[in-house]
Amino acid sequence: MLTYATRRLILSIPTLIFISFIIFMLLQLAPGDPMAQVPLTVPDEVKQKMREALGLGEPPLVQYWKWLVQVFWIEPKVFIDWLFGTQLAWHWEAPTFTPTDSLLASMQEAGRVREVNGEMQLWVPEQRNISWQTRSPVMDIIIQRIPQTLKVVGVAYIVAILIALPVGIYSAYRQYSVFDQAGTFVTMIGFSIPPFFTGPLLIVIFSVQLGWFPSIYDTTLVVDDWASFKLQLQQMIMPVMVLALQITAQLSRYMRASMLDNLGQDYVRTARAKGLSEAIVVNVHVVRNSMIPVITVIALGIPSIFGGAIITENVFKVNGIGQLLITALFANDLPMVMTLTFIFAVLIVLFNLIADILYGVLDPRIRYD
Amino acid sequence: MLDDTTDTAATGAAEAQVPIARIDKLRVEFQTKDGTVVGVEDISFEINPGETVCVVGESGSGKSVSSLSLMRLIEYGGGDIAGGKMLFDRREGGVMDLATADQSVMRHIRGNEIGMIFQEPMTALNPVFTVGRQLTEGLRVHRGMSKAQAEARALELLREVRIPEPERRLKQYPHELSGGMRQRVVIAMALACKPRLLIADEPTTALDVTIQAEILALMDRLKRETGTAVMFITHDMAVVAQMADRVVVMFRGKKVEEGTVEEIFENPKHAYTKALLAAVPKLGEMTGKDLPEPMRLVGRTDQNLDPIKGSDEVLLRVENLVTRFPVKGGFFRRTVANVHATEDVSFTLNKGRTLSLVGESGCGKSTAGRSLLRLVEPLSGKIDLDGTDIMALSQSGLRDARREMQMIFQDPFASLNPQLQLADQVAEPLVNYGIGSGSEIQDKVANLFDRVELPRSFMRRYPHELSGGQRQRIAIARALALNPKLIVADEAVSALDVSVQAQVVNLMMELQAELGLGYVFISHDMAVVERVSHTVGVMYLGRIVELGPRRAVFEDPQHPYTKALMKAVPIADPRRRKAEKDLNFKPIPSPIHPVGYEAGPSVYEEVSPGHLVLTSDSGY
Amino acid sequence: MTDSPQDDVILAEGPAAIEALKDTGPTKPPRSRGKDVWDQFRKHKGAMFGLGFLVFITLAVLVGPYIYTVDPQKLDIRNKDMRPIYTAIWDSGAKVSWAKPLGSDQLGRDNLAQMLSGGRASMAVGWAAMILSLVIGTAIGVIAGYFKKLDGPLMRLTDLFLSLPILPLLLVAVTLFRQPLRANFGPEGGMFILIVTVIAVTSWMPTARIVRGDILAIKEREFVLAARSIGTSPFKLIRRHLLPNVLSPIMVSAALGLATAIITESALSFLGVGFPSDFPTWGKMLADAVQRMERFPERVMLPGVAISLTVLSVNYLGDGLRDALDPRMRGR
Amino acid sequence: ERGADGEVRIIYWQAPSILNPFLSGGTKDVEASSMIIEPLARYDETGTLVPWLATEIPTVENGGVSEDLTQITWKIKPDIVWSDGTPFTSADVKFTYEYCTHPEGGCAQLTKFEGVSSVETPDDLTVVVTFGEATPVPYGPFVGGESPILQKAQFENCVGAAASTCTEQNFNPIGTGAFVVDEFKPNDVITLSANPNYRDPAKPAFATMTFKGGGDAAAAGTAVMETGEFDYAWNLQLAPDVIAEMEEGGKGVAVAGFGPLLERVMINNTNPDPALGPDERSVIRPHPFLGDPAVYKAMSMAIDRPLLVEVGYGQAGKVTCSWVPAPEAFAYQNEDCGTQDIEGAKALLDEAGIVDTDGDGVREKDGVPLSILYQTSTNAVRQDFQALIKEWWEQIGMEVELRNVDSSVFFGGDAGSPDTFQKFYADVEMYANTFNGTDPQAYLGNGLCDKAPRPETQWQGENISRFCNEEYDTLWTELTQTADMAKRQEIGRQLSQMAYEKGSMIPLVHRGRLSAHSNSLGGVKLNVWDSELWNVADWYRIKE
Ligand SMILES: Nc1ncnc2c1ncn2[C@@H]1O[C@H](COP(=O)(O)OP(=O)(O)OP(=O)(O)O)[C@@H](O)[C@H]1O
Ligand SMILES: Nc1ncnc2c1ncn2[C@@H]1O[C@H](COP(=O)(O)OP(=O)(O)OP(=O)(O)O)[C@@H](O)[C@H]1O
Ligand SMILES: [Mg+2]
Ligand SMILES: [Mg+2]
Ligand code: NI
Repeated sequence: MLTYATRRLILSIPTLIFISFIIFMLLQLAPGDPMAQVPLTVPDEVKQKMREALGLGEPPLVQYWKWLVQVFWIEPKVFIDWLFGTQLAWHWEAPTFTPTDSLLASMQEAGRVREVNGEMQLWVPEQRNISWQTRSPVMDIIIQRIPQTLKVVGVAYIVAILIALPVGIYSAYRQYSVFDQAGTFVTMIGFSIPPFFTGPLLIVIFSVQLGWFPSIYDTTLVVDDWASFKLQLQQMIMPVMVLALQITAQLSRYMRASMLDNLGQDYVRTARAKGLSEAIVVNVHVVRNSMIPVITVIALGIPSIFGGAIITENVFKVNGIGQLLITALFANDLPMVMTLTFIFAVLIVLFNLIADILYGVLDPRIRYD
Repeated sequence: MLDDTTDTAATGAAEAQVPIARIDKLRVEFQTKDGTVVGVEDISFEINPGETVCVVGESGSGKSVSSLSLMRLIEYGGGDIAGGKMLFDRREGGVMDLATADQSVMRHIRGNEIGMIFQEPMTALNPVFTVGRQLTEGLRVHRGMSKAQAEARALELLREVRIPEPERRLKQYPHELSGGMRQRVVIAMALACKPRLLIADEPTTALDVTIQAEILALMDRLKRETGTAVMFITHDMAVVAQMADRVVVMFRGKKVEEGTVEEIFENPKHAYTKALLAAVPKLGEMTGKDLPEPMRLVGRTDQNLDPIKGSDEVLLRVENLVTRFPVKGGFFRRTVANVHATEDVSFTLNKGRTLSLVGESGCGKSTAGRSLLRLVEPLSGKIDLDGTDIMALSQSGLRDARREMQMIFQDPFASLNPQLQLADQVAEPLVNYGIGSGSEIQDKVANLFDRVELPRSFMRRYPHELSGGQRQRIAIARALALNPKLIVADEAVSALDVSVQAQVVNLMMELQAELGLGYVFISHDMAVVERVSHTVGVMYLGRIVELGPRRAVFEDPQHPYTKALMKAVPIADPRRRKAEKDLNFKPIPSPIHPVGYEAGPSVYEEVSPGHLVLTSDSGY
Repeated sequence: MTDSPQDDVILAEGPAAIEALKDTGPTKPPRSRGKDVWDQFRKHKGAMFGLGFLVFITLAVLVGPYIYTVDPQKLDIRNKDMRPIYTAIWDSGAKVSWAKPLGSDQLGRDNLAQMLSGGRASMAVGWAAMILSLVIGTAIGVIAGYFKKLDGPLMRLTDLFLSLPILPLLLVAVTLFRQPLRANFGPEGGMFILIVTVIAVTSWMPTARIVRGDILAIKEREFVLAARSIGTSPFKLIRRHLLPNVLSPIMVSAALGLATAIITESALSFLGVGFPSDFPTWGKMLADAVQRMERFPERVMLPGVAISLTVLSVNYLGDGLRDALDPRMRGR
Repeated sequence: ERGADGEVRIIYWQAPSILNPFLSGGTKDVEASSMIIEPLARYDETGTLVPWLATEIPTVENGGVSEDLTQITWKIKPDIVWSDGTPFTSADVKFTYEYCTHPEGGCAQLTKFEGVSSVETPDDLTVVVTFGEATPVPYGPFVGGESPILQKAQFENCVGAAASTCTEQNFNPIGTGAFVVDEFKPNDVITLSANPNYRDPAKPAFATMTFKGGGDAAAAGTAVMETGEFDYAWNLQLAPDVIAEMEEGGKGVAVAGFGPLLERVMINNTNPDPALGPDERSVIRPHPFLGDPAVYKAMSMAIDRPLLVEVGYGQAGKVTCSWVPAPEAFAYQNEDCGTQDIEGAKALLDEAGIVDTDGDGVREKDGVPLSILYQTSTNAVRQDFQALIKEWWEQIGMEVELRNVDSSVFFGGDAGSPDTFQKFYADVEMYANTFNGTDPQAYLGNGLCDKAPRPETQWQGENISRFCNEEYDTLWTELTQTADMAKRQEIGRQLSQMAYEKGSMIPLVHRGRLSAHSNSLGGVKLNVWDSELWNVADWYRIKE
């Protein structure tokens, strides 16, 4: 199992690099210009200068290589620095600007100045992958956004799982009962109503008409007491509802199908022949087996937590990863788009692998070597 | 019409007074979309303490339905007990009618007072729980044991069913056990709470002869030791002869005959029972005959029972055939080992004759058969079919060569495409090779249907509408379409009911006599092999350990493995029961060897003309 | 089946007893598989509703514009912001007119006409994208499942496409191909092809995976080996033996694919990267109307409900198909 | 009293991504940062220049501007401190100049410092800006929200190529404004609090501010006017009926202000025929028929501008025919603009002999049908305009094909993309443009012949319509040399008129800026000449 996992992991590296290359070339081909948001009052020469300052003039392959180095080499170092306070992501470099005397003095004091062959060098942090929109490291922004996404989409996912599994189990156990039919109907509705329809609808009803929940998600809210917790709940309810409806729909269908498959199996009869109660037969023997495919479906759905909720995030102004991607896209912030799509790709590949491994863990019949 | 419980059980009849279970006019119905289907129409019989009652009958006759009804599990399968009584003598509390019992009461009876063993050992166990857990579950529910107590008892049970290394087994998952071991676990599970009645629904059908023999011996011993009454369901008459005290014969939902085992075998009354017994090939029937001859079926008068001579012309010569499957592993998915599926196999087959390959599951029979057609690529060796060197052919040459040799597969349900009409399936080889125009093909297909005795009205039907035997005939028709010289029949009759099996076997022999076909007949059923073969090869671990004329091999087995195999075959004669002590099997060693392992050549000693016995190491 | 009269003959003892051993053939007249499937399908109420609604909506968008011949793009600024005729029931002062049965938008375009032509676009995109993605998915799935050597690369390719972001892809496609496509198919036709292709290209992966899995399983069935042994060529093997047997998962993915394609197109329109402005689709109508949701709820509800109902019926259809195509459910 | 009114909540539907206007130039970023860092002087809501960190506006009269118009001397108010408590000095001003003009910095506000030859600091409170040549309007550097002063101490190591590595500085600039940044989440939200060192001890009235970004204009409008979640929403580009409906929510009101923003249709003066190939397309003059005065005049006459205003902008739009619609004094007045005259347009075309010769309903000029491609960026109002105008033009016998391009592509200057507004691979295109401050000189320069985008300039240049008129060029040169205000206004009006009458563009709507504030927010003075948030220090909560 371990070799299997490592082998898959290592094999996925070239795949990922290839994917990143394709995405990069795709984005290169894409039209659009990060300067599109700069007002027309700024003349073209100035925009050209700004582009050059962003490194846009360089050949694509050079840009790609820089991106690779920044993401795979410098960012991990920055991360380690942040963890342990080391200075791995720093290096000596001839100054790119003329430091003022006071600055020089303070740097000298910190031991950040040296002389090599008569040339002055400074101890400075390495160039990280910088977002064109914000001029700040892409990773920092992404890390800042992840909690928002996780909170809303993650809660929606958990809520959905908690609802979907019992519904699926019961619908399958009582196939074609009223509960099953109703469940099918509701899940179908959940499947069918797009979030860009439900979202605004909910806002009009609950925010505008009833005034119960805020229409705009407050990402600065800090939950530290009961009141703020209530606020957090209020602002989360609508986006969570919209998202959970869809996920529930999907998962409960899977669970039901998987349960139906297993209920007809011979071992169920064996369990009954042992005189076990129905509750144990269904909830232990059948559910345990039925969960195997469903767990992998759940695992495969996790990458979409990070990107799939774009429209819902947009509608409710939950400024999470999805919203980040779409604004970056419209602003042509290539480093951001590139890094985000690449992260999604990593997640997809990774969770594919995790799903496979989970399958092996849950199902003793499957052993990878 | 039946006699009552007079002199029933020859063994352990001392305490046989009150029947432990009495089924009275049981009727079970299923509601399906085509209306009500009757699973069991009218069944009455009883089981006395310490007695083994065998229920026999063809597939679909209602054997499983009656046993499931007794457990009241039939409701979960959509069935409904529409009438009749099932009186059960509870340990305490006297006799009660299970047909009307509450499910909560049933829950107490199931597993506790009635144990059940199911047919399919793999699917009957929950794949995700350990053996130990599944064994202890019932104990903890019914006996209120603690975990440790239950485990101790489970261990004891595993010992009782003679599983090697029982401690280790408890922690293993079902798939880690072999089929035989799994079936023992199922038996241990059924016996866990010391039930008074044990229902065994075809407990050995899916197993190899050797393992079957062991399991049967085991059940017999357990019954004798604990005095449990057994209701044993099977369609295998030989097993009945080995196990039963009394026999109930079922036919299409009804009981047609009941009696002691000797009565049934020696003096069957009902026509169906007679026909059934006639259709069962019995090992030893051919003793003294050199050539195979078709079976005599009751009620058929038009049969040609002449022995099949075949010719002396060599059709197929196989020399030193080796086929291995790579086992990938390690970090780089390199081949780390090989499954030595067939190892240095050589034989010759003459035109119009049958060569049988027998042996236990996994010994490489199918691989050998497939290698002949190069459906799996052999590693080395020589295959010469009527002058064509099969091994040397290119893919297109191979395609042409396959006109000369065809294959029939084991599973009649899997070997036909469910989506195609039968006529199209039979016509497919003709179309593939561009033989004949559209109407010629139609004629030819119609003729083939006649040949295999299927009505032409079946031509436009789909496989699912046919019974197993009919499907197998379609497969035969398809194989015959190209007029091949050689047919490889891989367990072609193993999945069929005895009665149907007899017909298909006869059909194949008939065709052989008429068309001069050569068969490579692969089977693990020694009785059938005895009936059809000219030559027999016994395989063990990829090698042929004994090869020779059928008579020589069957009447004078030389290799120890052949001897053991012969002993394990149950004989359809209640007076020739086997004793447990005769049985002595070693588990088959693994055919997997690391890369680089070089298997030695097969060296044979010719004990009599054409009768070769392996003298080099076979692993046995 | 046990009650046929000949049983009694058999049970009565007689010389014809061997007949008892003869296996019983089918007694019912031959039925085609299609009829069986249809019978089972008919029992699924949801699926029947789905089919009915789908037929209705398809007919409406296909034939509707010939019956209701108002030009959806016709501006009629004097009659802007009309309410649907039914609002008159509770609001006698509402601005309604029989000339505009479902009212008009802020530029006086007829809502009914827009619904019809928008539906036409949405359905066309849905069908075309679904078929295209199905073809790609099935082809890749079959090839990956059948040819062991191609399995790895093709599955990595699937990973790649799974990680492709649809929006940039669409923008790239628009830049690269709009000019030539526009020259050949006109501005709307060109955009249609682009959107359909992009949706298809980003949605075939689940189909491919399912088909591959099924092919891998079916490949192990004996009839495939049998087909090989009677000299069937690989191509024919795929066409005659493998494809028909993966038809049911394909049909189900088709139904789901249609639903996703319709939603994806609407979402793209909602995000403003879909069709040109003068080419209404349900998604765009919905996006445009969201701002005026309170005053003119019908403008949101009409396309919203149309999308939802269509997708709902397609999903139900898929559900029914799954049941009907599953032989176990058919009670065989 | 400072901090007495608690929290104020602002929503911008475009989220600020950086708080350093020199690195972005985006309006959202400029305005967000204007609460933190400030210029020496800025425009008030009437467009008048008012001193901010300076003591007075330097003019020739008060001696602040030299007679030869090459030097301007700013006096800084004494005792101004940065929010970190250090004094604000002229060195910071000079540093700002150096920061922006560094060749590798990619400063977005470079034009502000155009023509500046040096910035001197004779003492801590005096800044002398010297221009290379006479500059009649020397109020570019350090004036308005685009050109605030950065703290030297903070940005010292962020000059040139290092500019983008200074994330901390760009996100939390130290300023002199009413608020200081507590936390900046790029593209999301900014939390601010009152600057403890703000020069007016009584201001700002609010202790904290939440500045939310993102979403769409409709949601922002709803949040202020309907649900009351926010106090101020910026730039609500929404249809008038939508705004009206939101106001019915009763929680807030919309306010409009008019700057020089003009929605117009640009007329391509070159031939955009695709057959010409990428390097000749939209380069070779003339256009087959759009150069004909009869044609572009008829097109202009066919447009019902009041209806456009009503449909698209309501109170945030006005009918105009001037290329420079504001300030008032620069605007060319033309009464005809307000009335649609389809018949007149038809007559004009008939007269010019441009008639439908082949009976397909489309007029031909010299055999070339009046068939045009009309492009614009993707935007709901623009699409409505396109539909309406298409209709009118078709009524006068033209054939119109519409196209809309995603705005990030349309306005992005990617030389490789055929869809940018600069390439203008279409016959007419519609967008809006404006200028900063109150002086249109640079903006009027967009009509100069040599500013036309061409392959040689990598398709860069502001003269989108490729208008080329010698007379115009001479007149503009004259403008650059005129210091007298009345004279400048006169020339400006003439240039505007020329652009209109000689077929550079068809003005559609003078667009205002529409923002909304809640009923309880006092002190809002919508300023279109500078940042909308120019006077946040004066905002307060209205007590019921
Ligand atoms: N769940 C069910 N629904 C409908 N009919 C059923 C069902 N189970 C069994 N039957 C019918 O009941 C009859 C008896 O079936 P049963 O399983 O008892 O046969 P069997 O004798 O055990 O056969 P086999 O040897 O194949 O196990 C058959 O005709 C079968 O079609
Ligand atoms: N495709 C394959 N890949 C790897 N190993 C295989 C393959 N096919 C068969 N084997 C292995 O080769 C050995 C011989 O298998 P084979 O199917 O020939 O046995 P058999 O005698 O036909 O058994 P059975 O009676 O169960 O059909 C077994 O150990 C089996 O696991
Ligand atoms: Mg059975
Ligand atoms: Mg086999
Ligand atoms: Ni009797």
